[in-house]
Amino acid sequence: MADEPKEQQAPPVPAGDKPAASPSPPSTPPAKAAEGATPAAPKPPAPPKAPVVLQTPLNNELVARLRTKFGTAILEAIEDRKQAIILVERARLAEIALHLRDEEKFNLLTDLTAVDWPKREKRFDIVLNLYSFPKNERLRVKAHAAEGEKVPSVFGVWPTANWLEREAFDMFGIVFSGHPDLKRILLPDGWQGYPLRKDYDIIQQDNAWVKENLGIESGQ
Amino acid sequence: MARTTVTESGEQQHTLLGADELILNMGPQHPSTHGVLRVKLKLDGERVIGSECMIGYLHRGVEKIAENRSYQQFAPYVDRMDYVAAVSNGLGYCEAVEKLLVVEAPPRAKVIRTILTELQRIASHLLWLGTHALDIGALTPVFYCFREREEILKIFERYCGARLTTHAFRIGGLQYEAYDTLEKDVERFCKAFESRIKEYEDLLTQNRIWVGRTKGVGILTAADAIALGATGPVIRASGVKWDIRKAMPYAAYDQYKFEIPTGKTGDTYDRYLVRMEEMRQSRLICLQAIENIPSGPIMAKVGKVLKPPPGEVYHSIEAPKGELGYYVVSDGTVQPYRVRIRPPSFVNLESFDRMVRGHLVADVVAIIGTLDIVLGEVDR
Amino acid sequence: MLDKVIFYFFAGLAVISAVLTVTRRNIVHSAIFLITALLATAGIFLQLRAEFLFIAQIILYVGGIMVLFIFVIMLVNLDVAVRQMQFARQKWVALLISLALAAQVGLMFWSAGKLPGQGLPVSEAVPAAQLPPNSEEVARSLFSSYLLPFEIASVLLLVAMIGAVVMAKKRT
Amino acid sequence: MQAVIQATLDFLKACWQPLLCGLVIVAVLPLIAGYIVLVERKLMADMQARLGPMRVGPHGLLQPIADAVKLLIKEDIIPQDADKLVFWLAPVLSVGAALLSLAGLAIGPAFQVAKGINIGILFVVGVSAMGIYGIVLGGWASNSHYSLMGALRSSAQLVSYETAAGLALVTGLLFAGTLNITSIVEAQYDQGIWFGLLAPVAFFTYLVASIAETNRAPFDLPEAESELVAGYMTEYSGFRWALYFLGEYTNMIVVASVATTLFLGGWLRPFPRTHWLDFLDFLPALFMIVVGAYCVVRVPKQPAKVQSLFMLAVAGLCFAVALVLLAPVVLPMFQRSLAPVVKPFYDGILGSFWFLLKVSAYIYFFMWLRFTIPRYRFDQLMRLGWHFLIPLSIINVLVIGIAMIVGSYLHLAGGWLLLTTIPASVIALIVALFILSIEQKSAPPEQGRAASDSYAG
Repeated sequence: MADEPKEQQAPPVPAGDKPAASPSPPSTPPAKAAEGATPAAPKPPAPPKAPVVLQTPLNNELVARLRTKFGTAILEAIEDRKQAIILVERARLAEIALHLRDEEKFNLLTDLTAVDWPKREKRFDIVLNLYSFPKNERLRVKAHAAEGEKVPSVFGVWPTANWLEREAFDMFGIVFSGHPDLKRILLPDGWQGYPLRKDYDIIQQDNAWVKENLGIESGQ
Repeated sequence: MARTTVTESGEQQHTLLGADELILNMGPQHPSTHGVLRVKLKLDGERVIGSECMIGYLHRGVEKIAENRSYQQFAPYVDRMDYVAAVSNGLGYCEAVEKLLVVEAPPRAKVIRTILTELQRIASHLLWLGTHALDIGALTPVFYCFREREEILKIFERYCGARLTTHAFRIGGLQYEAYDTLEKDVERFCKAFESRIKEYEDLLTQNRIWVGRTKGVGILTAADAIALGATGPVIRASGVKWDIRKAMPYAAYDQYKFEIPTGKTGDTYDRYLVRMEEMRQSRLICLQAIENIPSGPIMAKVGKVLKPPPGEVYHSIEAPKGELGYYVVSDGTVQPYRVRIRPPSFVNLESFDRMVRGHLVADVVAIIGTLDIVLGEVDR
Repeated sequence: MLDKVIFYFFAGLAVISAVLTVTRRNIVHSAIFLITALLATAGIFLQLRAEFLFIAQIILYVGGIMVLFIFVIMLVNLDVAVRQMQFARQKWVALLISLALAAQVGLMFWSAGKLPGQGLPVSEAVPAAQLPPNSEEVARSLFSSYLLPFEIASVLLLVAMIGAVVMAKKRT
Repeated sequence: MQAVIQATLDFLKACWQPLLCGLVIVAVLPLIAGYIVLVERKLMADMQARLGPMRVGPHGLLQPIADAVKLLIKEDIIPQDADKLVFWLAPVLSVGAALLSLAGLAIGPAFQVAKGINIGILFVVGVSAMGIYGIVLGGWASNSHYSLMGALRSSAQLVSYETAAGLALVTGLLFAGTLNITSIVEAQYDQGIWFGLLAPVAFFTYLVASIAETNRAPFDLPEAESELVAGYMTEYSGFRWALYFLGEYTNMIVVASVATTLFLGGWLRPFPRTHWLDFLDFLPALFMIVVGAYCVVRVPKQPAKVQSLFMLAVAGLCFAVALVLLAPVVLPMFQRSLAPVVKPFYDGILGSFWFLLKVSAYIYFFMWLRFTIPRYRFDQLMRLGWHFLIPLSIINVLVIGIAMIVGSYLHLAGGWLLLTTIPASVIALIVALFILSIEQKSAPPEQGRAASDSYAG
């Protein structure tokens, strides 16, 4: 699946040094990636090309256009396994999204989700997977958000973000400002905590429930 | 009919006949909400003026489970999402992890995957057709559809021993070699299926009542469909000619010729026609694929313990319901750091409110049916 | 003897249901008792060997009009209707009218008692088999001696129907 | 006291026959209805490439009894907020009206509970229409949205289609000139042709309207299980639910019987006065013989001895019945003097055979439709009723009336009346279709438009 048939070679990353020194995948240096790959193949000699460069800086026309338009709001642009990823400033997410939809024709918001990196300063990655019908290519837009920071909703750009943002709120507790009806979607309204956070303990939740509802100590 | 318009004839009539809008709760236990979907309908008489889907009754926290299992261990779980198209789910997951590992399945595995996935698409569409027709009141097609679906499930059973939650594929290829008569079975099914599909069309396509019940019902324009993120047959029926199998080919789809059926108005009838045509096209793909299954290994060289290099990948396939995407993040350990599943049913269900407004209660049922949702996937 | 039993059964049923119709607060119950009253009246018609009237009563009133009544009742928000005052301000008028009616009925009974045969113009009972077929008789008299009233009535109904259509059309 | 007993005895003496008939009907009908359900399930299974009930008794033959027992011993649930009195009353009304209307029907010249009532067919139609109260009140009393919507749909539907059905009956009655059921059939004998053939459009209208009146597919909206769960009977269970079911199937029998009587010649065989068709009199016996022979053929193929014996017993029974059926037809051939003696049997046996055959065919048609086509939507149903069926039946009454007058001027009778009534029917159909097409043209385009006021029709 050749998602983004883009010109590969690019000069070193011009702008945006890594925002946080944490094990965030986009910020992982290529060397580290190679380290990670080697233990995967100890027994079979399968992946022979030892230093596979999986993440490379991305610097195509799209990124260039975005940089001229938004300047420092585009924090980083890389390519991971040939998939384009750009990291944008959280506060300007909606604005950039609108631009991407109207000017760059990324008219389909395929998916909106989040990833939790609790050790990082800004623990959440908001991940938008975009697709462009005219160009037939995908783009992943990311933004970092710390706990309690509000993320501008892209509901106004893609109405489909309605449920997707609600799900992100449900699972991560990320608040989207400007969302019309931000409430839990999959979990019951009275649910405690946000299950997909890394520090969310299933057992603990279960014990608490048993204690509250059955009045006994859970045996787990 | 009672309505809240205040007429000149006075307040008296207003308070008496101006029955307020009725809140009708459909589901989670209702014969035609296809599982445990709950819809709160705001009605004026029998006309829907608003709706709200309440989902999550089947939520199992699949994404959380993924973070506590190894890559291979998680594979059977994805079968339980869209349980009427388990093979497609497995294909998407396996390919996503393969991409993350930067390996590729051998050609033979790819072709067999394609055959099984297309059969699964037919099976899924058959189930949709049967239940959809049943919702609209046609009692008979559902049994015909199950008859054919049974044939497909038998092929799955012979291939991997399971019928519903098959776990047919493995990361890196296949575990089982195709059994001896697979080609023959598939061919026999495809040959018979052509006349069978005509049988369904005889029952429905030209039927005045069927046309009356589906034409002009639940219209979703192309612009709306894109804005609401609809994918799969739903968006194709709205006139967007887009199929991931063509746009970004995976498995062995680039080797086969097939058409992407599209509709014009995006109503329920168009979605019906699109899915019917898709079944025909799937049949053609199967026939092309069994003609030439390359020989060779069925498993790429992947280790017993999978430790993908850190990084992330988004891979999506054209599942029977629409775009099924897997966004997998690896931190270099044996367990995925995060698996996000982009469920087609969930996103397609978002269009429900747009489609249902202004229609009658009877149409609600037709629209739920035409969206072809599986609650296991909506709720995950 | 049997005739009398049947008559008093139906008559009693009709009266009791009629009373219950106006006293029940639940409007659907009222409707049910009204239906019962109509059916009891139909029964009396049948006993008088007026089968056509009997079935006309059932088909038109019970099968048609009352179904529409109930249909409308169900569309009405019942809770509102129950809470409303049902006998509003017309108590005295109603009392006056019913007293007048009672006086009239009493007068009739009183004066009828003086007439031969207690005033009831009943000739000798004819065996059922010898009676002319009732529906044919009704048809004959309707379409011969009472043709004009019959036609006037149909024109009236037609006007009502057209009026209803016009009113319904206006709203949309 | 003495007088009361005397009066009661007199009453019983005068009316023992209808009372007995009524008792038999009430006692036997649930069983018949149960077996109609079984037949329906078997037919449905056959059309849907499966077997249907097979477990209870041979080929599921005892299934209805098992179902009945199950329903009788089920817990009787009354919703807390239901109107208890009405909730109790409703199913009884439904089944009561249906059973009562059977009283007016004549299965053969000899079998009629209320003999010779001169409002015959009106009685049947009027009383069976009262069954609607069971549905409406039951739906209202359940205090559930689904039930209420089912009830509303039902009453709107019944009122609409009753009109069309009534007008269709009027057309038939124009030929008969009487309301008495026996006389209607006799009129068809005199004409030598069924009224259904003389007025095909009226028959068609009645057919459609009767499906709607009995709430059968494709007009089964009041109980559309995919939309309203079970419509008016959503909250009913156990025996009360069974009563509804019984009422519904009895109603099917009633409308089928009315159609048979008025349009399909009642207990007359096809073309009753065409003598070269006399061999049709052997048909009932022949039918039984064929069934018996089939059973005998199947005997060796039975897997168990018990089943073989059962089949043989069935075959024997069939032959015995065939003999009984044959007797009234064959005996007069040898002994002319016996003819008046066997006449009642002849009429009774052959008459009820033909009558039941026609009723079964009618019900079979209902079932066939149900398995084949989807369900109408409410506004479509109303449009079909008000914009097509009612204009059609009104025009049909008019033109058939004219055709009859013309026929009487030309001294046409019997089959010759077809010369005037068939063109008349065609005219009625064309005009109605024309009205429908005008209506559709003037209606605003369907797309995106909310279906307007569905109950207003």
